[in-house]
Amino acid sequence: MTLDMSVNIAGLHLKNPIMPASGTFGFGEEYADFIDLNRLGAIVVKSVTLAPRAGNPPPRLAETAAGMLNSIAWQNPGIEVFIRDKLPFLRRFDVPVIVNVAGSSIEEYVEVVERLNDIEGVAAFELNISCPNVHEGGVAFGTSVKLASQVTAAAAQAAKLPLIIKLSPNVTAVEEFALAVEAAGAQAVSLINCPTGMAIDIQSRRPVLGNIVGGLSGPAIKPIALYQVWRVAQAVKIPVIGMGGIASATDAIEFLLAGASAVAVGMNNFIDPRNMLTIIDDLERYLKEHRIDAVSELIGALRK
Amino acid sequence: MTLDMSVNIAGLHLKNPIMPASGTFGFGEEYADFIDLNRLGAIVVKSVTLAPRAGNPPPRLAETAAGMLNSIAWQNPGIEVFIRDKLPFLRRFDVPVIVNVAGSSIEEYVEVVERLNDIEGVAAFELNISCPNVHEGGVAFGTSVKLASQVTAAAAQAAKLPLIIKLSPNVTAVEEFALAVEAAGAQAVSLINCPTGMAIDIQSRRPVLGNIVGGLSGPAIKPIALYQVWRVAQAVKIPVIGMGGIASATDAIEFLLAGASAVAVGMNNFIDPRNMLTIIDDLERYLKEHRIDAVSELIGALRK
Amino acid sequence: MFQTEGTILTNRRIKASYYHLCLEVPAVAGIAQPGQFIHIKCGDGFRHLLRRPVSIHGIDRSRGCLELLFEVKGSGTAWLAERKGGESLDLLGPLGNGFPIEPGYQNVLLVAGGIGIAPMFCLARELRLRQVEVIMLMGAKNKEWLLLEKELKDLGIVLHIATDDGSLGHHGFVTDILPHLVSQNTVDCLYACGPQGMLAGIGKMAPALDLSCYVSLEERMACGVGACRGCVVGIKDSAGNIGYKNVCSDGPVFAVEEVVF
Amino acid sequence: MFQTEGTILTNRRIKASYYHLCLEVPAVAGIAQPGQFIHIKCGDGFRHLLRRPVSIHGIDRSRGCLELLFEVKGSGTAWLAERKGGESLDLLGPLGNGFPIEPGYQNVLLVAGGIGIAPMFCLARELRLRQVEVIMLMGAKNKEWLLLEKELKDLGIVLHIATDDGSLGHHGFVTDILPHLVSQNTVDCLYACGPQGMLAGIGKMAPALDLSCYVSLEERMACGVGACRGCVVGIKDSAGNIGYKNVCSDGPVFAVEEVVF
Ligand SMILES: Cc1cc2nc3c(=O)[nH]c(=O)nc-3n(C[C@H](O)[C@H](O)[C@H](O)COP(=O)(O)OP(=O)(O)OC[C@H]3O[C@@H](n4cnc5c(N)ncnc54)[C@H](O)[C@@H]3O)c2cc1C
Ligand SMILES: Cc1cc2nc3c(=O)[nH]c(=O)nc-3n(C[C@H](O)[C@H](O)[C@H](O)COP(=O)(O)OP(=O)(O)OC[C@H]3O[C@@H](n4cnc5c(N)ncnc54)[C@H](O)[C@@H]3O)c2cc1C
Ligand SMILES: Cc1cc2nc3c(=O)[nH]c(=O)nc-3n(C[C@H](O)[C@H](O)[C@H](O)COP(=O)(O)O)c2cc1C
Ligand SMILES: Cc1cc2nc3c(=O)[nH]c(=O)nc-3n(C[C@H](O)[C@H](O)[C@H](O)COP(=O)(O)O)c2cc1C
Ligand code: FES
Ligand code: FES
Repeated sequence: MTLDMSVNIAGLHLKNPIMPASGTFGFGEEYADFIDLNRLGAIVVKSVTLAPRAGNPPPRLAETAAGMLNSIAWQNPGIEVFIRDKLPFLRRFDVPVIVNVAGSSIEEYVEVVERLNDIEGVAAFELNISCPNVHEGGVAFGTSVKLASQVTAAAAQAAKLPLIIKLSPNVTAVEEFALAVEAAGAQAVSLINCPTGMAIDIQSRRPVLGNIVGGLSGPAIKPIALYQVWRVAQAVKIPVIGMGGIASATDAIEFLLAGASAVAVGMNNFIDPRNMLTIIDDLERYLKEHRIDAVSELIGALRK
Repeated sequence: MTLDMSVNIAGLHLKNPIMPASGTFGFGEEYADFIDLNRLGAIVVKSVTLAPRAGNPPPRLAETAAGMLNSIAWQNPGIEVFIRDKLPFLRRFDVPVIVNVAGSSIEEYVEVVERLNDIEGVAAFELNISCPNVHEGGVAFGTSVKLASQVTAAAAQAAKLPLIIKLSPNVTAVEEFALAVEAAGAQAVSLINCPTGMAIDIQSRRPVLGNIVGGLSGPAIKPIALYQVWRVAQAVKIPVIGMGGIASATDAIEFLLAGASAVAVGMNNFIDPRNMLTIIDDLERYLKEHRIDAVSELIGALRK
Repeated sequence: MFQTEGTILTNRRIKASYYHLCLEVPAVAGIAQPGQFIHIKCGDGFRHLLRRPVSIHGIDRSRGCLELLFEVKGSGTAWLAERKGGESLDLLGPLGNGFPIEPGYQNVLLVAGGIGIAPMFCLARELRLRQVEVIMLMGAKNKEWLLLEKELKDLGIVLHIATDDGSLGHHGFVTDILPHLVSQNTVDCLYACGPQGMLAGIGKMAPALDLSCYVSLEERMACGVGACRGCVVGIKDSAGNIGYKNVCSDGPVFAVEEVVF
Repeated sequence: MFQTEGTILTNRRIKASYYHLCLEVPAVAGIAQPGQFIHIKCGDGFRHLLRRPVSIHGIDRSRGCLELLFEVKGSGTAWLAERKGGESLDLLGPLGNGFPIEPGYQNVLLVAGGIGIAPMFCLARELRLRQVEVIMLMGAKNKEWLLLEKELKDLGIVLHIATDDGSLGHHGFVTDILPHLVSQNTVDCLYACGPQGMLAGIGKMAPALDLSCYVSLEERMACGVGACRGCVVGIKDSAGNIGYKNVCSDGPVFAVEEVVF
């Protein structure tokens, strides 16, 4: 029996369904000493904007129970430096590179997409409309169905490559957003980005984060993420990339069963850089033990 | 220096700001062997409905990272049995009893409130409009601003006792709900109820919970809860009761600083029945160490 | 019911993944009854956050000790298996209701599947103290997973065995031979503890057996004291109405005819 | 940079809440430089989820060992303090950039506050190996919290001490006596590690001191490898533009004039 670990997302062929979540794997090079990047299903880079962005003031991190808060926002060197300094390294690998695109206006998203369209080594776009850490733009796009479909429609028109929309969990009915961006031309959705959270230092009586609020990630949010993925996967026809607290093959399989076609590992990369490879190995083992030929058979295979 | 641990919520005088969260302390009697109920600021009972309710099918519990999912819903013996069999025990204590009221229609909420209005031993109402586990009624009230204000207005008109509205965290802008129920006559708000979540058993490939989805509680959700309390406390003028993952005096103080006038301990009662008393003791110690005369000075005292 | 700390006297692996733990906890031991359980905090409260329920396997009132017999199933019981003598355990107990024993009983049949032997052995000792004749029907995966055969015989108990693989006793389930055992012996009452499937089997054959049957159930628990309604089992009352009862506080022992399996 | 397991050889409390840990980890020890750090997984990944950064305090290339000197601050370092010889640690390292040492340096001044001595001692040893003259200015709460005085003297290092309570040396902060020390001695370069306030003080007086100053910074870290941008510090470039750099991968050592305190 040969095991088929590949999945297909909006026309992208991934050799397996495991990839890093944007912002937790830098531009890939930071982890190249620790793991063979060629083994990954895809590489998703940190959000890139048109101009360089400084991000939020420090402190930017707080540890929480089974999770962490971050208020990094979109610190990145801007699209030109990304193309010049970051992308060449990634081209060395035989792994599709998904560029996470962020912006404060529809025009900015479109400009970044247009600039990247014909750049060799870019396989797809993931539009981050859901960053909890950016006040102008980011949050508004992710929490208004109307803005979410507008930015999607504009980006879909501009994009020559598959377009994934990354949804915010900080909404009442996430499937409404999924349906809206699907209708507006998204070829896949990814979720969840970080639920918004906060921590306070009771000695200084100040917020721990320089930005006061931040995004929660890690095992703590897994049940919420799994639920939202399940809800969205039932609503839309386009593929779903699931993420939120994944730290083991068990977690990854839960997301696949709930309807995700691929999954992303986020903050757990920080804890165990080898974790994605362990997940791939353990996922193969699970499929063998359960006599399943192709990982795609797990997708949405939740029994009632 | 005498320490003033008391707080005032909508006219209710609490000897200290610590109480159990509804549904995690039964009707009080379940924990009377373990702690002196007289030491609590208030006792909040499990949701009570007009008629008895069976609740959701088992399994109803799943453990998650630093938290748990429950899909218990409103299992309770109904208002008449509550009054006859449960309340007399609670009357023995010198602690205000807050009755958590649930219902599937505005009429049901109003009927329960009216039935309890003149019953000795009831100090206030907490309207649960936010249970993630009940499909008819519960969720809709908590996720529609219009329904939330309607049920609040109707209950406020009926209620002769202070009315607290318990808000759902599963919304885009929780402060909109807080403002709406404030305008409709709520005298306080409490939050958060459980964010919705899910767990899957990858061996059977079925949901772990009989109800498929459930509510997440415990330390995992604390950053989300703290953020929402902070957001609501800035928006409304009525007092806020904060809850979500509180397990220590540190946690409790974070909520007070964020603007809560009192706090509730939920699932942590299961792990450590004595936890609320430890929190009260440690809170006193913190106040002494920081030379603060009255716990009320902490409320909303977050520095920027 | 207490929340208290017990001191571990001994904790050792018996065989397979079964452990035997002896705990000094006088307040609880003083009032514990066979069929009750304790609710143990396993770890620092971050991993395996919820307490783990474990049946009382032995009660030594004079020494103020409880015995536990447990199987390592996941991270909580693995943590428990690593504890050493001298360490203390935070526990709630004794919780739940014990096995009801009518004064008139002279012959009873106990059925234990797998780790279900933990509370059944406690009950067996109690019954023998009261000079009740006991037949024990015990099932396990295979003979390596059988426990306490010698101790049961030493108590003067007639032992019948069934193993899934036939490595000892009947080849098959305890429920295969149960009707025959009941018909061949005078039995006043039957008590059972074991896997869900076994108990459901007994539930099905109970009307035909025509005797009092009590089963000890398991469900995932949070509070353990009846506060959360998380551990419920479907129960039908005498009128046939179906509702839920708490395994922790209404059980874990139920009359088999009440239970909706 | 590696993700690897190191074997603890020894781990003992020195004084106050300071611990010294000796770790066999040849791959990392083989390439480590003073000023770099390792990123340690503390526990099973439920409590103190994030790794904890700890400076390299000693490097023994021939034995493939690293020494750590750490202070118990919270639950992560408390966990580390409980580790015993023979246990292994999951770590990433060596991370960050070491202290830049120009070949021409003949006299340098090291300033260490509190646990800041951990990397400074490593640097001091390296400098002495290279026959550089070293003056060490060391600050602590009080004399009970002073570390390594004898070892430093044995290395032939001139030691100046300041304690907050005056129980030894200067009564006050290291920054009180720093300018005087610099003016009284030939100093090619200054290296400092210690509390934020001390480093900010040095940052303020640096222009007047008129010599190369390097400071080793601390920030809460997640990845430790430059991937998350979580550990940033404000940095001004030569044109005066302010941006952020990663303490983990661009630092932890920075030229003092770059840092926006
Ligand atoms: C009243 C009562 C008495 C018990 N007495 C004993 C005893 O004497 N000896 C003994 O070995 N075990 C006993 N158990 C079972 C024991 O509580 C579980 O094995 C234990 O909680 C598993 O915890 P874990 O962290 O090791 O496993 P987990 O990692 O939590 O789970 C491992 C597997 O066991 C299942 N499981 C976990 N808890 C339960 C539960 N409460 N009921 C059913 N399935 C569960 C899980 O779904 C999972 O498949 C008893 C349970 C109850 C309710
Ligand atoms: C590059 C680098 C090198 C370090 N080298 C050493 C060393 O050699 N020896 C040593 O004892 N310590 C060192 N530290 C500090 C050490 O990492 C922290 O003390 C440790 O992470 C605290 O973890 P904890 O779980 O014990 O405390 P926690 O419970 O996490 O925190 C306790 C207190 O310390 C603060 N704190 C935690 N982490 C940091 C941090 N990274 N920076 C500043 N404040 C923090 C918290 O805000 C809190 O007030 C270093 C830090 C960095 C960034
Ligand atoms: C430090 C950090 C930085 C992040 N930066 C980004 C980002 O730049 N763009 C983005 O779309 N998501 C970003 N995220 C969100 C993650 O991609 C992911 O959606 C989220 O963390 C949930 O997954 P996890 O729980 O596995 O971390 C970031 C998350 C973390 C922890
Ligand atoms: C087992 C369980 C049952 C609950 N039942 C109710 C309920 O009946 N009514 C209600 O308003 N909230 C109910 N809740 C929600 C809690 O009151 C509380 O809002 C939530 O659990 C967050 O607090 P925690 O994280 O401290 O548990 C329940 C929570 C749990 C864990
Ligand atoms: S475990 Fe809470 S009611 Fe049984
Ligand atoms: S800790 Fe992640 S960039 Fe420094």
